[in-house]
Amino acid sequence: MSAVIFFIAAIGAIAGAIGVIVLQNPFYSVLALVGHLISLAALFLLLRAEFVAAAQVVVYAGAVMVLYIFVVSYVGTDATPVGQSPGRAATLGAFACGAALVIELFIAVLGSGLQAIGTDGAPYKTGFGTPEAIGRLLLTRFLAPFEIASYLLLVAAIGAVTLARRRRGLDEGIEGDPPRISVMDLLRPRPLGTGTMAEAGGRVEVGEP
Amino acid sequence: MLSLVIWLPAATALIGATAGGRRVPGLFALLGSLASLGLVIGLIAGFNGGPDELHYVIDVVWIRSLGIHYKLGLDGLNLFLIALTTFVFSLSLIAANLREWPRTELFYLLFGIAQTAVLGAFLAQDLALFIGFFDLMLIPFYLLTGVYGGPGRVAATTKLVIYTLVGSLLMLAGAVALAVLTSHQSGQPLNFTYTALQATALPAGTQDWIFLLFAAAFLVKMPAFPLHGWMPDAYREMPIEVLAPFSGVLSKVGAYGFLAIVLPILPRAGVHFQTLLLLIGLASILYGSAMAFTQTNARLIIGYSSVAQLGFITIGIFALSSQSAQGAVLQMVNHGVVVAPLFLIVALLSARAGGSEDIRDMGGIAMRAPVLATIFLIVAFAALAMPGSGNFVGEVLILLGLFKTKMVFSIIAFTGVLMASVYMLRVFIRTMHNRAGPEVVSRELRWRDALVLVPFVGVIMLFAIYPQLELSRAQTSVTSSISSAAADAAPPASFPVANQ
Amino acid sequence: MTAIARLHSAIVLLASQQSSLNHPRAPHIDYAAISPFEALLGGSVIVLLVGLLRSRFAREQLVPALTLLTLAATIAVTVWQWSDHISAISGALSVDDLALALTLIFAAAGAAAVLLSWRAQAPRESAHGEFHALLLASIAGMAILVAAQNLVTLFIGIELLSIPLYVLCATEMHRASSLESGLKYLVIGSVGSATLLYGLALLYGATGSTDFSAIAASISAGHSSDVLLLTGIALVLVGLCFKASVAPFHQWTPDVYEGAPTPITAFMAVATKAAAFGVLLRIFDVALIADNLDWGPALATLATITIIVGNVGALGQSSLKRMLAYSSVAQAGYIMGGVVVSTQLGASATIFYLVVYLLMNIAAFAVIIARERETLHGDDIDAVAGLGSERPWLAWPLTIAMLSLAGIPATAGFIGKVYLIQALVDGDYTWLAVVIVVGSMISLGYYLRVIAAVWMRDAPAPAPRSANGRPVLAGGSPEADTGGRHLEVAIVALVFAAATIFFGIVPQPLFDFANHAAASLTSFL
Amino acid sequence: MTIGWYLAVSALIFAIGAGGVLVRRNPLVVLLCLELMLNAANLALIGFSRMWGNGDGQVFALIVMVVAACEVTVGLGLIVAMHRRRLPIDVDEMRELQG
Amino acid sequence: MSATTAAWLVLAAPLAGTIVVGALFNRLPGRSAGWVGTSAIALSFIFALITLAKLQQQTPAHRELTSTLWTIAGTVGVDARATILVDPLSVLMICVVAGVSTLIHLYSVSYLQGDRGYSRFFAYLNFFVFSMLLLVLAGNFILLIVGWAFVGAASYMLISFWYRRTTATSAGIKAFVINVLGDIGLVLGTFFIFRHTHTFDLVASFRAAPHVFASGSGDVTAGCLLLLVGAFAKSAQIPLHTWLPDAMEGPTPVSALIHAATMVTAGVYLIARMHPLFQLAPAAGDVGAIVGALTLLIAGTIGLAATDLKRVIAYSTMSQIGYMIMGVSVGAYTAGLFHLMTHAFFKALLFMAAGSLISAMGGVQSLNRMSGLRRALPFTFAAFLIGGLALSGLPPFSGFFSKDSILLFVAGRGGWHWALYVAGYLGAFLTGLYTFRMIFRAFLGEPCPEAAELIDHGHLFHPAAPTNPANGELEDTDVGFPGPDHVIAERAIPMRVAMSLLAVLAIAGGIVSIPKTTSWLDNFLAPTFADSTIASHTTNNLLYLGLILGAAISLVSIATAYVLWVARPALAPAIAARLRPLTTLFEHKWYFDELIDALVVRPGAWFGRFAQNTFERVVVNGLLIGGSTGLVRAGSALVRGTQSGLLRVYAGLMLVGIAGVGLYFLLQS
Repeated sequence: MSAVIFFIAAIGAIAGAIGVIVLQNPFYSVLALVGHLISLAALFLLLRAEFVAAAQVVVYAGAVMVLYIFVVSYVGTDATPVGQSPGRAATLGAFACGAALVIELFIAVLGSGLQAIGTDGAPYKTGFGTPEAIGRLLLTRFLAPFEIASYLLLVAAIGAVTLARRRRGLDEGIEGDPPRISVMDLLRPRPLGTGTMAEAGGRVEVGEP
Repeated sequence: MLSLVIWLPAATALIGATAGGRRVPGLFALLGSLASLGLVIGLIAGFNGGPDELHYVIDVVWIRSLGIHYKLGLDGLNLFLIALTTFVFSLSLIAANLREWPRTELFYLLFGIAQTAVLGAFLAQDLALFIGFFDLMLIPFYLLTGVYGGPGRVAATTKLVIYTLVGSLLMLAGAVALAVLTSHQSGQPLNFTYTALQATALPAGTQDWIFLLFAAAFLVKMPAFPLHGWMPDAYREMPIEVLAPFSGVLSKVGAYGFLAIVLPILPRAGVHFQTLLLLIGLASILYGSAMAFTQTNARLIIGYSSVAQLGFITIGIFALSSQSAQGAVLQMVNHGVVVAPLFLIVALLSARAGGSEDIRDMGGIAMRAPVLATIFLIVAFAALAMPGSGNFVGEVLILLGLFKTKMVFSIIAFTGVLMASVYMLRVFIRTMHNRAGPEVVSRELRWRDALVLVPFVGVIMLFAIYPQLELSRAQTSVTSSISSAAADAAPPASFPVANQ
Repeated sequence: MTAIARLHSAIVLLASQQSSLNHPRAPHIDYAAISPFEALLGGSVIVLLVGLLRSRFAREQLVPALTLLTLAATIAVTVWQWSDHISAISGALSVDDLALALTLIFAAAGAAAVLLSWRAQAPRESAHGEFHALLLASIAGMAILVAAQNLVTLFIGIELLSIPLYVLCATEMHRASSLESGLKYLVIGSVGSATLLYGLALLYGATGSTDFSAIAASISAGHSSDVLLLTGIALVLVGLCFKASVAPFHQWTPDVYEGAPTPITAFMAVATKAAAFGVLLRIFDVALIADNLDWGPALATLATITIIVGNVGALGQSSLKRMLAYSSVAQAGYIMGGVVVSTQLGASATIFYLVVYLLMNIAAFAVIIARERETLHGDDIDAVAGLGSERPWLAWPLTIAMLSLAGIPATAGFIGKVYLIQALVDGDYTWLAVVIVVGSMISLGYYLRVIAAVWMRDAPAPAPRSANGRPVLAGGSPEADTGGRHLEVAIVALVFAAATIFFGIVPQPLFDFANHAAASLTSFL
Repeated sequence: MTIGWYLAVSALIFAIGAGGVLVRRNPLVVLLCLELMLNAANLALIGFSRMWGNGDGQVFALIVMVVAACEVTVGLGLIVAMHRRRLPIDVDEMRELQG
Repeated sequence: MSATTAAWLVLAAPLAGTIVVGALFNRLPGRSAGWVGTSAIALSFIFALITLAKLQQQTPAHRELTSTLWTIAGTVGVDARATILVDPLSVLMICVVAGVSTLIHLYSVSYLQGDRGYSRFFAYLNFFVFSMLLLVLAGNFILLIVGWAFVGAASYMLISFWYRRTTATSAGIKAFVINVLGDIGLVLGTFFIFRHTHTFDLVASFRAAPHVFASGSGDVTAGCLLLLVGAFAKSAQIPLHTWLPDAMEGPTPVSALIHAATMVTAGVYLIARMHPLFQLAPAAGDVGAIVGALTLLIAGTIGLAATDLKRVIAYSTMSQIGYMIMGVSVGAYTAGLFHLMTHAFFKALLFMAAGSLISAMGGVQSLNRMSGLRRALPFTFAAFLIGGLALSGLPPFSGFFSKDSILLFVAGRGGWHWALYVAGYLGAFLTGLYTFRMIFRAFLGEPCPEAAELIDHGHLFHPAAPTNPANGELEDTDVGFPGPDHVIAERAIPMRVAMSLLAVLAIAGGIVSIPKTTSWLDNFLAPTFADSTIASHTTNNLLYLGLILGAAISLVSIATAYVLWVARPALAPAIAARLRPLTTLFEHKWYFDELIDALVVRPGAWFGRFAQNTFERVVVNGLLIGGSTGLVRAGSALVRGTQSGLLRVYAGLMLVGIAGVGLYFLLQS
């Protein structure tokens, strides 16, 4: 049973990952990532990490990705020439590197002398991976990282604001309010020649004759 | 006492520089140099060439963690070298004071630092300290050349410094390795003083590669045959007043290093590489002489001639016999005393030949300048080691010692003497005699120039008549410094130390 | 903004109190021990808040002043904590002399950076408060990083170090190059930290623990040459080498250093490197020490590559910042030597050199900043041409810094190099010592070039200006319009150059400092 | 399923992410690829955590999520800033700094 | 004062003269410089006589005094001290040297009158004499070498005295370099001897020599041969003679000094001085003898062909020195020195006469331009004739006895020495021939224009534009001489005095040892050569044969010369034409210059050019510097090339790095 779920989830995760890098439309890439994250969450569940899985879905698939969508739409609307098919050499090189990495990691993981890897893991103790277990760890052994993490969030927020804040005189151009956008009109096919969406649209048309 | 000798020049130069003004810095620097010259003369007078031990030793632990001491000491080896240093620097400073320099205080500050560094290198009794001064002395000359030199100065001075530092960095690695390995072997804590390093003898293999690192530094500094690439450009571009001490004194540091540091500390390697070093010396002699009599730039003729002379000193050191070593030390002093005035004379000549330093543009200068001609002739004769000059005694000692140990080398080396007579007379005749060159205006040298040159001639005369002055004081130190190497050397150069 | 800040601090407090209240096994927190971190974090929040004030004075004078105050406080408490070894917050952080010593370095670098950016462009473009807050946050990240005792803290520390820097690099927003450097740093940096993370994961997997001591124990217990472990080590090594800009993971360095605002470049060059090597010492000489026969040669090889690449790349660069970037790569190679040997001597040499590196680099960058503001040549080498006759008080610091970087006697750089070489020879890595020497030979090629420009060339004609009054040539900075001769910059240059000379002549205190710091590793070495 | 499978998957994802950084020119997508790499690490962590039966890995994973969020935030901020400056949103166009 | 003190003063006087004249070179008015110089040498001569007297007071056994002033270099087994050795040999030499030099100085006082470098000339001249005296008195190898080299240096200065003549300067450097070669030979020879005796002291090493050297052992032979090299270089023996003819570039008194008293005789003295060593190395002696014989023949033949008045005399000197070298090499020390002394007299006389002749000719030296000067310069003619007769060894002139005693001793050695004997008399014939060729061509026949002018108007001929007689280039008159105002030897008192005194000596010099009648010289020198082991079995028959043969040959030769150049002038060219190849050989001086040029000078210059143009450029700058920097530059280009600014490339390289490091670690396991 768990095997089946595993394979479904794993394939989903990998597919999502591949989708992220092959889909030309950044918006689709984001969606692919969301799918990937959700299937990962499933894998986490299989590994008895309920809390993490939950956090994954909520924080990641939820908050972060929304942020993404907004930026994508904000930037994507007036489309800058985004990733045409990368140069053949680049693809090959990338593939080679990735392959090498995968092989090495496989060797590392599978060639390891640890018998534990071959098992389904340590015998299950009740409460393992439950919120209170995690919370206990967070507030005892990992108190410091936890607090630092919270501080890190603050710093990141400051940083983002600092960068994205609109400054007088610095960003030439966009005066007046930015073009209104909604998530939906990203999906609507657009006239050709308007950048990203153009290709996307094109493909959509090709997709449904 | 020795600290005073070392730091006086830099200190006074610094004071002068801060005081500022047009004449003040020069005078201060000169005063400092003269003062330390006076001190050194006092040292010579008070020096008893007694048993080989250091005199006026200062030994303070400088860097505990690295076992580096601030250790100075005076022995028969460096006594006359510091005398030479202070002497040549003082007179060069006089010469410099006769000229206007753009950034006066900078010039004399650097000059003072240079002198301090050289003196320090000679007096240091701690390897790290020596290397410190050895590298440090380069910086002032780098700037002096680069700021005040001729048109191609920047390239030349960069070449000079990189070339030399390449050597000395290798030596640095070698030195640290030497100290660490020594301490490993002896179990003592790290200690860079010569005495400590001499105490334990490293295995032959180790000695060999460390020796090579040191040799690189010293051979470049000298410069010796194939490593003299920096010499022509640097000599061409340096201001003469800087070149005189540079060529007169700095080249000796390398030879001194061989004699005072390498042979006592790495005797086995010294024996192992004896033939190699002798060959390098011979090559320097022949090559330098050949270049000297094909060059037409007066500076370069003298430059290459000093390559040849340093070759003699090298073979003197690596003959590993007491006579040769004595001769080598004597020759270091002589060469310094001879080559500096030669360069200063070249300056006077080019002033009379319309600024050109090419001997083809000179000639017939002796006409209205008999005194200059005479001085030049005396110096030239000394430079070609004419019998009766101190240089002759030096070379005879070198070649005699070499004759004992390696006869063939000695006989080949004699050709160098012959060639020397050719190129020195060539430059003398081409400048002073023959028909006057197109631009030549023959003028007698002024009193102030004489003020610089006459002391040199005086000292040359002194050493011509009484080299024993130096030899007797150096004897014990020199013999002891090569004794360990000479002991290992094949045929043991055994002599009845006659009637001493 | 304020809201977020308040919120988070509140959460932090709450969490800590809870944990201390209703949990019998709540960790005891030695607030005295972690006072340096408290000072930094708290200070940054305060600075941030003050930065929100309306008054110009508050923003432009008070904020930097407060930042300096914070750093002063940090230094003070650090010294206060000096030489007692405490493992704080249930072993997450170890407040020992190594950490404290490095914290001092970070604080000093930070102080210098604050002074250098006092009247710079960057803080004006990004608000002062944020700028300095981020700076402090980064410093805090470094302090935490080098104090980290388990993998989690290590990772969070390194992120807290990096993320503010990503932002700071981009703060000179009028320059496209600044943004570009920021994004490049972010992307490559994230790749680096992802690698590091994966490596940490593998370590955890191989040893089953996140605590350094436990890891060390499990490694020495057995399976020290397990593939999993080794791959983990490899990835961790790569991640940290990236931070230390060790070749072949150095490529971000020149671009980022050139693009970033110069004060930030100075800070990064010194502090990031120090932090990276600090943590390298920690993890390799503590957690992975049992394996050093495996990673020693690898590190040595990387060091060799780094030395060659850095020195060779620096040749013929016309941008001084870029030149110093490459030189910092090379220096990283030298410092690596101290880690390779994995002896206490090596650690001490590493720390010694880090201090020296701080001194000479800050001096050099200060001069560059001064010239950026005085001339129209930006950080081009022309900017310092003829400095010797024009501004001797800037020329000498630059000269000293260059000589020290090149390792000329009577400068601290010389002693540092000697110490490193000694450590290497002592650790039977003599060949690496020779490599260092060869590298220094090559390095003369570009250091001397600067000195030559300073003393042997005349100041070039002022560069042509484009319509908007900004110099056309790259790296040109608009401050030139103010033509300001900023005293504090010159003072920084002079102070640090003087220190370089001082420790070149009287290095013993520095030795004691380094030995002391390294002594906290003895138990493992 | 044995832990090895999970690790294999994570390795695969990690490699895919790395490859993505190489092939994509849109910084937004590059950021996504970074996310992929971090998630791969997360999977590995949780796998190991299960394997050793201690929670460290899971906590670590949580922290990593925070970090990932922060990186994303800053990255997006940068992209927005560039967009405001009308700079091309294309990593291949960022070549002012080189050599 | 003791003998040694006097000897020291002998040295001191000329040195003082040098310094005084040199220091006050521009203060001394008129000819005072000359007088100072002359009196200095005269003083030295007086001291020499005192030394002689003092020495004679010693018993013959103790006529070997040494005195040391200070130690030059006394360290690690080296004993170089300022020691003089006063014994009959050195005393004889100093007397001859100082005496003849005095007269030459006296002559120069007027001869150089009006030359710009007047005082410079006398400073040099004094220095020259000083160095020669030093050489002669030296009691220590090092001091000997010093004097030896000083002589060379002084000769250089004097030969290139008119230093704006390129010919003069090149002649000077030639002389100097060849002399340095001689010095080197001397030094090396010394080394060989020192190697066994461990001392530089002459007396000590002579004492030690028989004990440390086996007779004819390798080292002593090598040492003596090297000493011979030194001797040949100084005494212009083949093949190191080429500098001597060129040395004629110097003013005539210089030639007189070099040839008569000082320089060239040094070699002879050296061999005589080193006779204890040479007796241990017979081979070296033989070499010396053969070279001497060859030299005397070759020089004679060249003398026959030369047309330059002074060069003829120069070659005659060479051949005469050949006699001496041959003599002292075969062991005829006394005879050799005897000939040295007489030769000093008549050769100085000849040169003085030649000088007055040349000045009368306005600097022209070519015999082809001269003729009929007898009536113009009767006194000079007389002097020249006396000199010539003494040179060609006509009894009872001094040359006759000295030359004869050498050959007698040679004959006494027997064996292959007979060849030397024959060569000697052949040389004697040549001598007479070229001497009188010179005399007849210069003095007899129709007066040349210069002579005519002197006879008719009683003042000297002056060329409009003075030219260098050697290469005919226009003189740089800045040098002064040859300027307008010479004095005529006939009328200048100092020159007359000098010449007449020498004439007397040339005639009666032989008195000191006339076979069967006087043997003062032999007795005087006996203490020095007492230890001479080389025996010569001379019989009365040999003696008489020699005397008769000598007289006859000189007469025949003079007669032949008369026939060839006076009675039947057409004959000489005819014979020359008949023996074309031979004459060309003679005219080109046996091609020695060309030979040396090809063997030494060209290779040296080639090596220099090679080092300059090829090696320095290719190896030193190209390989060493260019190579390393090129390598670094290439690396730099590579590194900066990869720094493309493309983020994706960076990431890619980073991944490659990761893969690499990972691979390494995988291999570790």
